[in-house]
Amino acid sequence: MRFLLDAEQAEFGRTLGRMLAAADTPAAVRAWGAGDSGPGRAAWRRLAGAGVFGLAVPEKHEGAGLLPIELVVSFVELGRHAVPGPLAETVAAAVLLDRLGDADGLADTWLPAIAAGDAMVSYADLSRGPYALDAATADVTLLVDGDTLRASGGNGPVQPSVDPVRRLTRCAAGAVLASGPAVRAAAAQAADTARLLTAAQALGVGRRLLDDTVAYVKQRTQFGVAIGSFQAVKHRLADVLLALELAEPLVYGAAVELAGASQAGVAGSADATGVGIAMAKVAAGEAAYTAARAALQLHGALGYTDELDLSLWIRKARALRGAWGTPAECRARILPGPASAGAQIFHE
Amino acid sequence: MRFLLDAEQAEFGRTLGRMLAAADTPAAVRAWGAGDSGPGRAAWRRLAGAGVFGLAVPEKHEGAGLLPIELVVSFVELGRHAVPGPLAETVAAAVLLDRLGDADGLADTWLPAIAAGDAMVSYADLSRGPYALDAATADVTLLVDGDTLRASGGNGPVQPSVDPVRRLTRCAAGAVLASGPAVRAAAAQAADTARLLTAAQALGVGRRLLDDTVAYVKQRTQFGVAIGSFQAVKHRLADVLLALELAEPLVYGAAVELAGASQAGVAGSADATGVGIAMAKVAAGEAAYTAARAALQLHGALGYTDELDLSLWIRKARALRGAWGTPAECRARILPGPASAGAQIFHE
Amino acid sequence: MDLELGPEDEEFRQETRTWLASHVPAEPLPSLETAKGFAAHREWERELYGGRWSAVTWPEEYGGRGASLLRWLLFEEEYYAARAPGRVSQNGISLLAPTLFAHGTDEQVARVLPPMARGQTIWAQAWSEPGAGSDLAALRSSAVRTDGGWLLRGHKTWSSRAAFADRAFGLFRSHPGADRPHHGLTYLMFDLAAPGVTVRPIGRLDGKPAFAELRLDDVFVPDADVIGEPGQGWQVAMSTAGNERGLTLRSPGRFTAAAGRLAALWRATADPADTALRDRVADALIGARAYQLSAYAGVARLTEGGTPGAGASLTKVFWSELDIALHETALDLLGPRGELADAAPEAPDHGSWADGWVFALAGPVYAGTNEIQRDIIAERLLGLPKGRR
Amino acid sequence: MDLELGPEDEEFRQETRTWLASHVPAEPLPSLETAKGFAAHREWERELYGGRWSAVTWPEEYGGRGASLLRWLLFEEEYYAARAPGRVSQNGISLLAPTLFAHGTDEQVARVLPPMARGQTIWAQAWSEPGAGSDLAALRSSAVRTDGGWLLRGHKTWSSRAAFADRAFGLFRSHPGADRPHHGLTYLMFDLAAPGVTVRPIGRLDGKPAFAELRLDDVFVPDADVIGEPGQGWQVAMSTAGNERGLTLRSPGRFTAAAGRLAALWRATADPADTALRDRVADALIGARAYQLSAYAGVARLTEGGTPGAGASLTKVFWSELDIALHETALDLLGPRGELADAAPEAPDHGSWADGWVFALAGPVYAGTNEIQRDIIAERLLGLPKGRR
Repeated sequence: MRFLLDAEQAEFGRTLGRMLAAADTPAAVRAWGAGDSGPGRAAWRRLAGAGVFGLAVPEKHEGAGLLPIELVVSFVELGRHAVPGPLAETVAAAVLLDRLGDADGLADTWLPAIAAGDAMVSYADLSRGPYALDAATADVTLLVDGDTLRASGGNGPVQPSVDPVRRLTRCAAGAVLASGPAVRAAAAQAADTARLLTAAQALGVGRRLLDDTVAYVKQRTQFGVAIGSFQAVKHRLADVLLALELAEPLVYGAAVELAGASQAGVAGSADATGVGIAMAKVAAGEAAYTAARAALQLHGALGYTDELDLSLWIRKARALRGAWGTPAECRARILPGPASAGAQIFHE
Repeated sequence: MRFLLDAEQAEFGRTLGRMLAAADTPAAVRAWGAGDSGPGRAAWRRLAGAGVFGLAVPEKHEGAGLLPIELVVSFVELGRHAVPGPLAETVAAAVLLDRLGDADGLADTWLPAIAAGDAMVSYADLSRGPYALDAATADVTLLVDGDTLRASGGNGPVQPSVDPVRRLTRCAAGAVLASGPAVRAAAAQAADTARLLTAAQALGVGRRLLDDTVAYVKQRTQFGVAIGSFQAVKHRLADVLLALELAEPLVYGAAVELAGASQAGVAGSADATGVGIAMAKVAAGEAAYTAARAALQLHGALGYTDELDLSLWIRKARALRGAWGTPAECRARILPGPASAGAQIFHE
Repeated sequence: MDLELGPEDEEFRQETRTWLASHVPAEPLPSLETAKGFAAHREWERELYGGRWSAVTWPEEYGGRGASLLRWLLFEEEYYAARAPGRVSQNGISLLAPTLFAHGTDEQVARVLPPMARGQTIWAQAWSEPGAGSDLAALRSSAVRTDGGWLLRGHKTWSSRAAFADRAFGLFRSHPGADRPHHGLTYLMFDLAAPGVTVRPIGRLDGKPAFAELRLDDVFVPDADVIGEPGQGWQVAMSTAGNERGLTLRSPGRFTAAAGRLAALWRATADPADTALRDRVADALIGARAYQLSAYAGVARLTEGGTPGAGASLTKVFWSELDIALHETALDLLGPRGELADAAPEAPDHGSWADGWVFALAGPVYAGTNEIQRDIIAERLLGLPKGRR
Repeated sequence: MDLELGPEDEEFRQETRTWLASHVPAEPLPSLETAKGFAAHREWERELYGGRWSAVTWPEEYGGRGASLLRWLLFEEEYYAARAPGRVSQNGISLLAPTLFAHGTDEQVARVLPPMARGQTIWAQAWSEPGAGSDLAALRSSAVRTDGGWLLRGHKTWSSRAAFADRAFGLFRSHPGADRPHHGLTYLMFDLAAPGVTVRPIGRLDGKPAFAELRLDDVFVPDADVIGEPGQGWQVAMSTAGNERGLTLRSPGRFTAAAGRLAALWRATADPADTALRDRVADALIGARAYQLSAYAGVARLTEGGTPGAGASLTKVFWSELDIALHETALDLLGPRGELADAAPEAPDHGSWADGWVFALAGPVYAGTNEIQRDIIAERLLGLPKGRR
């Protein structure tokens, strides 16, 4: 056992981070929220060039194979740099299409395009809520409703999220693309993947909020000293670090489990993998929101302004906490009920 | 409206406090826990002399009438001084017997004795749990089981509580003293009264823990300064004060409501009164436990020792939090369920 | 000790309720942090004034009813329970007016208060500066003596309501040589349309211009608009700060109304088995009731000659954290629709939960951060030694 | 990056499990904080030693197995999952032994470790003094030079296990004129039965004598029992303190086992509709799993040459607060029986939840209070400026 990123994986994350730091993602986020997806699209293509979307696509469809650990590494950076767009949704759609197989030509059509960064896919599981993310901007919107997969038949008005870069839309039901129990099973795997990647994004968001807040409290002075020297400030930030440091291994642990389950193609381990992902989502989602609350409070009024880029991450932390599984839903996945055996997580 | 203690009520509390401060209640507590109820009995008689138990007994039975506000004033002091014995239980029994009326001579027998301090009554509502408090020490133990009131038919072995002064016992069912729906109704009122007085006791316990901890952190030095000058210590104690200050009006508010309901004899307001009492119990119980955790932490290892009298209050805070209504039970009383109308607490 | 309203107080409550029932707009007004909403709220202030409800505690001659503090609490309970609009005149009525009653001249009181009561003059506060937030003694904007008045220079920020308001009040350094940093300040009122004032609106977390930055470039203020003695501004302001943190900034009525609405939302939408959410809703009810009862007790103490003192710090910490918890609970109750911003067409309850959540998030920051308040609680109420923090 | 055990590690785990399954007493031993329980636990240490399980990471020559840190984690997981007894030798094995391996002479290692491994010598720690808790640099108990050794004088307190243990180790002021308060200390081992030692047991919250006060009146310690250089005790101790806060004090295995038992309790007793309790049980599972995975990562880093550093402070805060939350949840799950002390005949699960709750309450205090740990996290991991605290 070696539960640490390989040198290559770690370097991949650093490379992405440097690339995104140079890409002025805050400007892309603000443009996206205002309805101009151009700069966001440009970032998206650079990410595809770096191989990010190929990590969700099997080799026979011109991807690198489904590589959950590398996806998590990427999504932590996507969160850290607040990249806009239906990121987890596009990967989830790739998982869904791959699992459904090529019968209808869907996978042949879309998977290579996803890997190449040419297809931005909005994807919603209507059992989870009525809204699709960025459907008005995406190249295609896929909707799962029970055991039916459809294309969107048209987008309603944009319903802005508390994170204004997340442009939610209700979609009309369009053409049926596939149906049957395989759709339901594939959608469950897609949702688990989206949940894990949302957790990873949240982790990156939390890290960024902590870094920026630490930098701020070192230089902001009140009463003649840096506010970072006040014990109340120190302890609050220590608690944020603690939450992030303990969420991180859960996120990577779930990625390792998902990688194992994907390689083995084992359906039997899906339950345990789903539990691990649910744990990661609770911990990362709450850690990011804790970081956001601390960032807001310790920046004072400055942290409450839309003008400061910090707000991009504060708002995102709230939205990601609920996306693809609220804390309550995830806890229910961990302990489905005393009557059910559920997964025993530890020896009982 | 004048939601403040009258001068007389406030003075009554101060007088009791002075009396108990002089009575070395910690020694009585330790003796009681070791099975020697002598010093506790002596304190009990002094309390009766000061009129405390008469506050639970109607005038026709040689009491002062049921006076919930004055009872709450007393029980805050009983908590502050950690007085041992089945205090809330004796008052609850008085309420029960009074409500049942004199048909069987029970009220005639026991109420004057309770008022005079000659009867220490253990009382358990078996729907709430199997144990009676201090049954082995009490002069009589009353047990309600549904709509039947019985005397104890014998005590099992003492089951020490986490608060060792609370000597719990399982009792055998003895002679039936009364039965029928009136028993159930009277028991509900008795339980509400016991819950309110337990909240009042918890409030007193919390106040004492805060006072003692504030005094300690002012004189204990580490790193060359009083530890009370550290911001982490200050903020923790500020939070304790906050919890207590906001619990207090809930406790007195519920007493005022209970006094109104008692005087009016209105059954219709029982629901609203019960909700107010449940709110008081949650807030006071949690505030006292918060105070206990802070006291323990800020006293360091000293706070963790049985030797320091502080432990008497730390342990009591935990036990009172659950007694006569856990936080979960009380919250369920406040919001019984969406289907039920429940009591509307504020305009909805 | 009782909780019974006397017949006259009960009558006052009924009169309030009746008036509100027939006057509160059926549809909520647009957000008061927008130009359109600001105008609509100003109009509403005029309507309140018409019923003599805009400042019930003021003497009748200034547009009030001479209501007791208890009646003010009752008014606030009824007001928010009726879902009446937010108060765009809040800064003036709860911060500036008490200062004027305490320190203003007769002329100032007579000139400033009636248009404030009518919603004709809306006031903004101008306390903070980029380098002076929690540490108000570090203020640097200056008031320089000139013929018949003062010239203001400098840079104020986080000025609530200033994006659309008419006038502002704040502290300026008038005697730079004073011996201590919080000496030598002067409390002034000035016109936001005066020559030399540049107002730049600042968006809050959801983008609405809830506050503004003020650049002041030799803005003339006549002596008549100095409150109290020049150089004594700190002492004058402290009485306002006390009010700000106390009851009048966020009355219990706001929270009893919000908790009631939360309970209704829970009854309407929650899974009855979800005790985790039930417990949080119950805690919001408990918190609101505790604050309400605590205010009744506080009013009784004040009526008998007590002072709010550092107790106002307790209150401020309490309601600001209650407000966040209450709104977070609502968003969690709403499920997927809880993510919608108040501007979303499908936002539940006209977006009031989303808007309330954003509003609540600022609570622990403004009017003295909760960190400072906890220091005050520990030092003044518990007597702990002052540390370096 | 993986979570797969290699075949040899898996074999080690299986061997551990098999041995424990046939050796762990069917009935829990009496509490190790009582005289009877202490003796029973000492006996159990001897049995562990018989299987070479008492100190698996030590070299074979001292009774260990030369196990890797990963195997130690696996051993701990199996050990607590099997509900094996608490470790009465913990102080010696996790605090003193690492210090000896780092700073002891060959003679000391050879003399001290084998009887420690056998449970023959049980060690107590003697750090704190009445005036020196968090502030260890304020130690005043002295070691005065004498022929062939040192004479200890002073007063130690909160000495864990000292009520029944054989020997103790601690810091003493040997060079009172040193330039800084944490200079001039010496790290010594001494016999609790030596002339001049008075042991007064102190009851913890539930009355059990979990620690003791030591009065030292010219207690002779030979030079052979000084660890490291005289006067360098602080540096020697800091390596031990690092260990204390790190993994070895409270391994993840304790918490994965406790969380598993909590989940079982919930499945057996909880109302399925009670999501409030479910969420708390789920959070205990999440916390235990997070600590487990974090330890796997930490072990991989250490194996590749990293150091625990201030990360040990994060760990200490985390598990100590997890432990309390986990046990509070259990007590709440148990309803009325949750109030029973572990000594009550009807206490559920042999009183282990009540005992565990009392034990957990001390967690945020010992081994460096959590307040101090949070200061360390902020200053060393986040680089925030040192304040006066």
